[in-house]
Amino acid sequence: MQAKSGTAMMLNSYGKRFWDLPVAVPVLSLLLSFLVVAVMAVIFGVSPGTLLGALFEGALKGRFAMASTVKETIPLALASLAVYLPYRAGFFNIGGQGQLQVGAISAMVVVLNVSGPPLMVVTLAVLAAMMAGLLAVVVPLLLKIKRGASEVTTTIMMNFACIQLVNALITGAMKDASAFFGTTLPAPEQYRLPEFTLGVTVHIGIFIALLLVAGTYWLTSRTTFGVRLKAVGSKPSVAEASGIAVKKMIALAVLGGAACAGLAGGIQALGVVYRVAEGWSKGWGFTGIPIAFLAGKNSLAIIPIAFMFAILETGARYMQFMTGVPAALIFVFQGLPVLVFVSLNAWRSSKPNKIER
Amino acid sequence: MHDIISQTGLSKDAAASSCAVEMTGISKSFGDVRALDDIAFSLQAGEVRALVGENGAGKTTLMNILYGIYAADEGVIRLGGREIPHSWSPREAIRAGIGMIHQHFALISNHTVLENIVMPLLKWREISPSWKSHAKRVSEICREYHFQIDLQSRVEDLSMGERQQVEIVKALYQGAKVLILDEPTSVLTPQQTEALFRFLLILKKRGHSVVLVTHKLDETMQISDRITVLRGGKLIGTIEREQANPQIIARMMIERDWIARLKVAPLPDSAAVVLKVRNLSLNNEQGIRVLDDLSFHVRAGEIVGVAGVAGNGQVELSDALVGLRRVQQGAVEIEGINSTRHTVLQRRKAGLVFIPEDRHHRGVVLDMDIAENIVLNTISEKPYSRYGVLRSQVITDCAEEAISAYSIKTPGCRVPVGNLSGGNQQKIVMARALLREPRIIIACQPTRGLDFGATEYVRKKLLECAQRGIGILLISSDLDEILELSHRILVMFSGKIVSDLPVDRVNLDQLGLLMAGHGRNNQLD
Amino acid sequence: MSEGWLAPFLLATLRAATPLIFCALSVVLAERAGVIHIGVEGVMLAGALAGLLGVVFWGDAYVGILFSLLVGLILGLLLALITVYLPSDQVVTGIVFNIFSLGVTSFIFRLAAEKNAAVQALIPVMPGSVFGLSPFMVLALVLTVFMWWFMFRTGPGLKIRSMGEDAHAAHAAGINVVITRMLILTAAAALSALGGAALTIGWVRSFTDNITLGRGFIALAAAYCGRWNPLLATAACILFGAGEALAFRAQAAGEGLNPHYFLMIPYLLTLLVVAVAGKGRAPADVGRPYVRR
Amino acid sequence: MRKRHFSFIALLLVLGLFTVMVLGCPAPADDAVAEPDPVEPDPVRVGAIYSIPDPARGGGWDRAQYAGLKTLETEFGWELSIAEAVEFPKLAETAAEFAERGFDIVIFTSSAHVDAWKEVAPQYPDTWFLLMSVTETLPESDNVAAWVPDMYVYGTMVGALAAMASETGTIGAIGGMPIPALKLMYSGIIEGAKAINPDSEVLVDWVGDWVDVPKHSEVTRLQIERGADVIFAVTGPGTKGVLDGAEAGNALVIGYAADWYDDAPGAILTSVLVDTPPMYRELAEAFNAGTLTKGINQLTAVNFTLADFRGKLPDAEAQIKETIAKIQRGEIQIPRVMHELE
Repeated sequence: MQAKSGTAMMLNSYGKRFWDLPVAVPVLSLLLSFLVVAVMAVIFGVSPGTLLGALFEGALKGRFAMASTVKETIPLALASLAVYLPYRAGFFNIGGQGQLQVGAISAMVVVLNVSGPPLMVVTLAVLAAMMAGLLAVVVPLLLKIKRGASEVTTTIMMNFACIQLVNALITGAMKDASAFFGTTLPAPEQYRLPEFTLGVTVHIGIFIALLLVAGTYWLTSRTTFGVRLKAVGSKPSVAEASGIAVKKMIALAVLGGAACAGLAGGIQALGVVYRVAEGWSKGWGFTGIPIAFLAGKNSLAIIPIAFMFAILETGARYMQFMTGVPAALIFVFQGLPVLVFVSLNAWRSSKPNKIER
Repeated sequence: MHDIISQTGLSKDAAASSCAVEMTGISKSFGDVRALDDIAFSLQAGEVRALVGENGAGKTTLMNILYGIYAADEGVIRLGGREIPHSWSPREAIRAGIGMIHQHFALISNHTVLENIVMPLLKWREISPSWKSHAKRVSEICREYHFQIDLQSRVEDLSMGERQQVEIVKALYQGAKVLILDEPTSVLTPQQTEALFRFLLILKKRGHSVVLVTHKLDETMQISDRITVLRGGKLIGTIEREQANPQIIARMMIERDWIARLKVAPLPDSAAVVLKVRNLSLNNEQGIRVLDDLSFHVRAGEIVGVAGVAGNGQVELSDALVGLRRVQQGAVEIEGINSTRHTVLQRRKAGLVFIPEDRHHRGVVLDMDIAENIVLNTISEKPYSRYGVLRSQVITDCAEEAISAYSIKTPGCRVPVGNLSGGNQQKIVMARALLREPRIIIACQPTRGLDFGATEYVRKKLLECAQRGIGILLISSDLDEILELSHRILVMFSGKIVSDLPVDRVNLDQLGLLMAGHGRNNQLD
Repeated sequence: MSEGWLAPFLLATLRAATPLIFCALSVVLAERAGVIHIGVEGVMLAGALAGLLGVVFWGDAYVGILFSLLVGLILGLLLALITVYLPSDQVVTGIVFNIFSLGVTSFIFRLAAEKNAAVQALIPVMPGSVFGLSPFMVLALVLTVFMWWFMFRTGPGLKIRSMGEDAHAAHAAGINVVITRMLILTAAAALSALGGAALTIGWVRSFTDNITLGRGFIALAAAYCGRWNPLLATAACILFGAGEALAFRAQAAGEGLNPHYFLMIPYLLTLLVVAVAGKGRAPADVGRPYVRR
Repeated sequence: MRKRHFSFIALLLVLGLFTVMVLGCPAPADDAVAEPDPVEPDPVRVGAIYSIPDPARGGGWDRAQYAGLKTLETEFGWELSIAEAVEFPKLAETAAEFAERGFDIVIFTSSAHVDAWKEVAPQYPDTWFLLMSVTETLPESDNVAAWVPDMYVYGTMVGALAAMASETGTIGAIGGMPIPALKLMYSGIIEGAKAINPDSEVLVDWVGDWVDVPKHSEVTRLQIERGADVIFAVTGPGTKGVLDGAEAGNALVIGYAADWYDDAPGAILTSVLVDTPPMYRELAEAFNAGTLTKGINQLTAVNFTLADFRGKLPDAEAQIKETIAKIQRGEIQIPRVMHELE
């Protein structure tokens, strides 16, 4: 009886109605969000066409804009891996932002204090960034594994603790005395990530990001690690009975993810911003959460989705100064589509709860 | 066959006025599965009704609809002749005098017994309930029906039997006139079952109606006035107890005759010991001793049955043997090698495999496909992977083979296991366990929740394994199963082995007493 | 320090704690009913803006509070529809809602500023304020005790807690989980909004973009630190408020640690409590969307 | 498997949709290029960069600059684009984007922008990069100029004003962060106050950020507890907290750079204005005439004026205005002394 339903379900997902296509929900949520933003634009006295046109022009038109967008994609992709990987093991890592911050500051500590051949120092800095990200998740991880404490609570707490720690460092011990804001000294020229031009000029972090996303895809879909991870993520008790070291798998995925977040921070510090300062991070760690969630089961989807978010991020500036709308409007752009997406998805995948009298 | 089945469920001669419950034309679908199809069910005041059928027949679904947990897609429910409103919920069912006790108790384990009992009665506007008078009235009910529960203790500290009593008191306190019990005896000893049935008869005398959802035919015959049989979501019929016997009911349930008992082949004396357990003791997380100095062995080709009421250490025993829990004392030897400190993986490589008690808890990952589930244990070994990289073709071939060997009903091997029926899921668990010829199988409740066909299949498979020389430890609370399959029977009570006898020396009455903790078998070796 | 030091310090502590208390209570309420309330920051921000706009456009502190409550109710209903009715993931929804709220409040504030320059000016001191403490403070303490009594001593409180422990058991006991959770989340959001109003109407009398600056998350920490008990959560809020007041002072005195180290305290303390208390008495069913089977 | 790839392709489709939208949308910049006005030449395009949101109503300096920038639009018909709320690490990128998109002049409005200014200006020699705040050095290229207010002199005027208005002799000076420009200004305040009242004390506190309104309010209240009755603050959006704290403690606030009266009529004594339109006119005329040259243009005491007292301190108003005028004319000499302010 139920086997029959399985077949039916499979047929359904290949059905012909638009509503059943996987593309339906993302497209609808984007269109709905654009509609809302268009209304807001009209209220503000700007033509919606101009507004959206400026958004995409600012993100995609010209090599400079394109380069900014691509560079913005890198930390977003890495930060979403930091959510994606642990989530596969059933661990909801909300601490990406904190891990990213401590990763960045660690990379800066290395490049500001170690001298040597650039390749060595940069490698060391990147490793330090990963290490720091990893350390930032150790407490929530241990609390989860040893005490069963909800990681949602603990990673949020770690997030803010890490952010305050970094703020303390950049306004205190590591502050650039001549700077107007809390900031570290800039990374020495020779210890920055090398750039190259392939159509647009970007730093080599793009390879790291692409490699890690592709690697994650390969790891989760083609290796025994992936199968075991899936078992741990969807049913740890079964995995345990199958002889899989559940806690070890969770730890590996979580530490790997956190290392990605740290790496995102390190790469951004050494490849784009060259320093860690107040407000230097634009919440990539938080944005990684909806990206990972939107990517669903396919980690390769992280790249286009992160690119989409990067478009919003970089296009926002041009949109703002060309049309005069408040810069904060972009937060609506970032929040609303995901809000609509999760709602539509929930609506479609399971019928909503019936309201009883 | 139809001559002995009077369709009383639909008969007009049942006086409508005395009808406590009348359900007509009830249909319900889950997704594309039609769980109930045009069911009619009526219940008189003061009767005990057995609702029987195989797993998946729709018994619980029908009762859940009556109780308002599910909403029916079609059909009408009348209570005392009045149609229920379209929006029917447990709250309204409770108010209308229907109480339901689920197989998995619906108790808030962090709240006290009294809070659990009183809560359904509380109205939202009742800011400050008078707990004292509630406690007094609940105590009265307890006294009246000879229940002994401390009203102030937390539910999480109670045994399963006590929790069931709490559920019953809760239903009565709500003024239930119709009491629905879903598989009430699955967690009880035979003696507790007796007590429950006596209590149900008292209820009946006082004019309550009872619906007993069960698949145990003996119980059905013992207590019910009438018996309603469902099969595959359809109503087969309702018969009076006097006209029924187990054969008739079984035929209605499964559409074929009562299956002849399987018989285990005798064990050669020369068989070597494959699993030896010495003085095994285990404390749980709360520091309570749940396994107490267990010693036994299993020989090659031998099936050793472990009987006992659920919750007497069986789960802990299997976990300890498989390597899921660390023991405090004692040793586990697999083919003469001390494996006490070995991991699950090491033990499996030594030839010990596990058929878990709860398919969904320990058996299959519902989100993963059939192929992945079948090779889950051996995924890291050749030929399924090389250097950590999966070999998809090999895995698919292996899964296809298992699908045909175990006749698993599925459109393909890449279908999520969650889409399969329980029986097919259990076959996957079996296929996985037997993928590499094991030396020992720890089989826990291998047929629980399966229908007749699947049960028969699993039991046959276990016998085959024994014939091939595999030692099997069969842990089951189904006495029939144990008696049917085992060479030797151990009885567990309260973490101890209280009896160890060859099957031909077992006395059924004594077994029941031992399971309930009465007496100790002096022939224990 | 001089002898006049203690009273101003306590006042500063209470000022800082008041908005936190409302938000922490809202988290306790929502999560006791089984819904994770990470959106508290966003609702608080919206409530802060709504309160200010209410005062500016209708000229009365109490109208402002009512308007703030109304906005809280609407946003709560929105969150409830998404996370309880549909239902989708509570954590993701909450986080994304916070981002969304930051955008919308900034946008509306700008629009309002273009319409009426008065939204940039300080609004009047709330009537009934004494020693720089608004009536919000009293309300917060009263609400704390009320909430504790309501949660642990009344019938409805028992029912609400049962939903947080086991939604399906609560349903079987006749509680309409979906509706009740929606109502509770809506009420909780109204409380969060009140926390925002306590910040703008009761304290700084003005609004800027992102004025809450993570105070909603501190309230979240306080709720967890207080193990979902209103009394303890409020105590945690006062403790965190004292930390904040101390941070101002240490800085103004030009000595001591970098204030950012003080700001780490709430989070580290919460982690410590989680570590020591383990699973403790956390609502068992929190965060799991309830789907009627 | 197939399903996964399918959803991936679906996402690519969405991206494609975006691209189509981009190409389909009329780009405002393109229009400007495509249809040049045959009579008038292209208007000069100016991009200004702010670190705060809503500069028209933001912090003092930003607000003052905004008023000046507007003259470029209203009096010279230039095209003005304002990038607001640009985070610190995005400053250089934003300036570069203006240059890349063909803007003629890029204006930095804060002394915090100096690093970005120095980084970007040499990369785009055809664009003018102007800084409208404190700096001592210029970038290493010819396309730069700065209009630098003498913050010390500004400080002395504030200090003198505060000392005259204060009854307790204690003056509160609050800054967002201890940046060099503010240390310079606050040294001026100390000396200015001393010149009027040798016993006066200036409490200098750094809030630690520019935005946290409640924190600013508390720091202000703390200063009032310690005796300050006239407060001056240079900070970002957090200024509202200073106004709130001062009004709650019945202290008076001296507004920075722009007229703050409307923001807190009860608390604002007056504001020491920075008269920006003249300098913007100066730069616009120089640009139009082709005489804009690399260099630092100093803004001195004459550029700083007092706003109306609007009835505050009616008895002292005339005398205060006279004293301030004396400082402006150099009749009261105040020594340049730098104080360590951490």
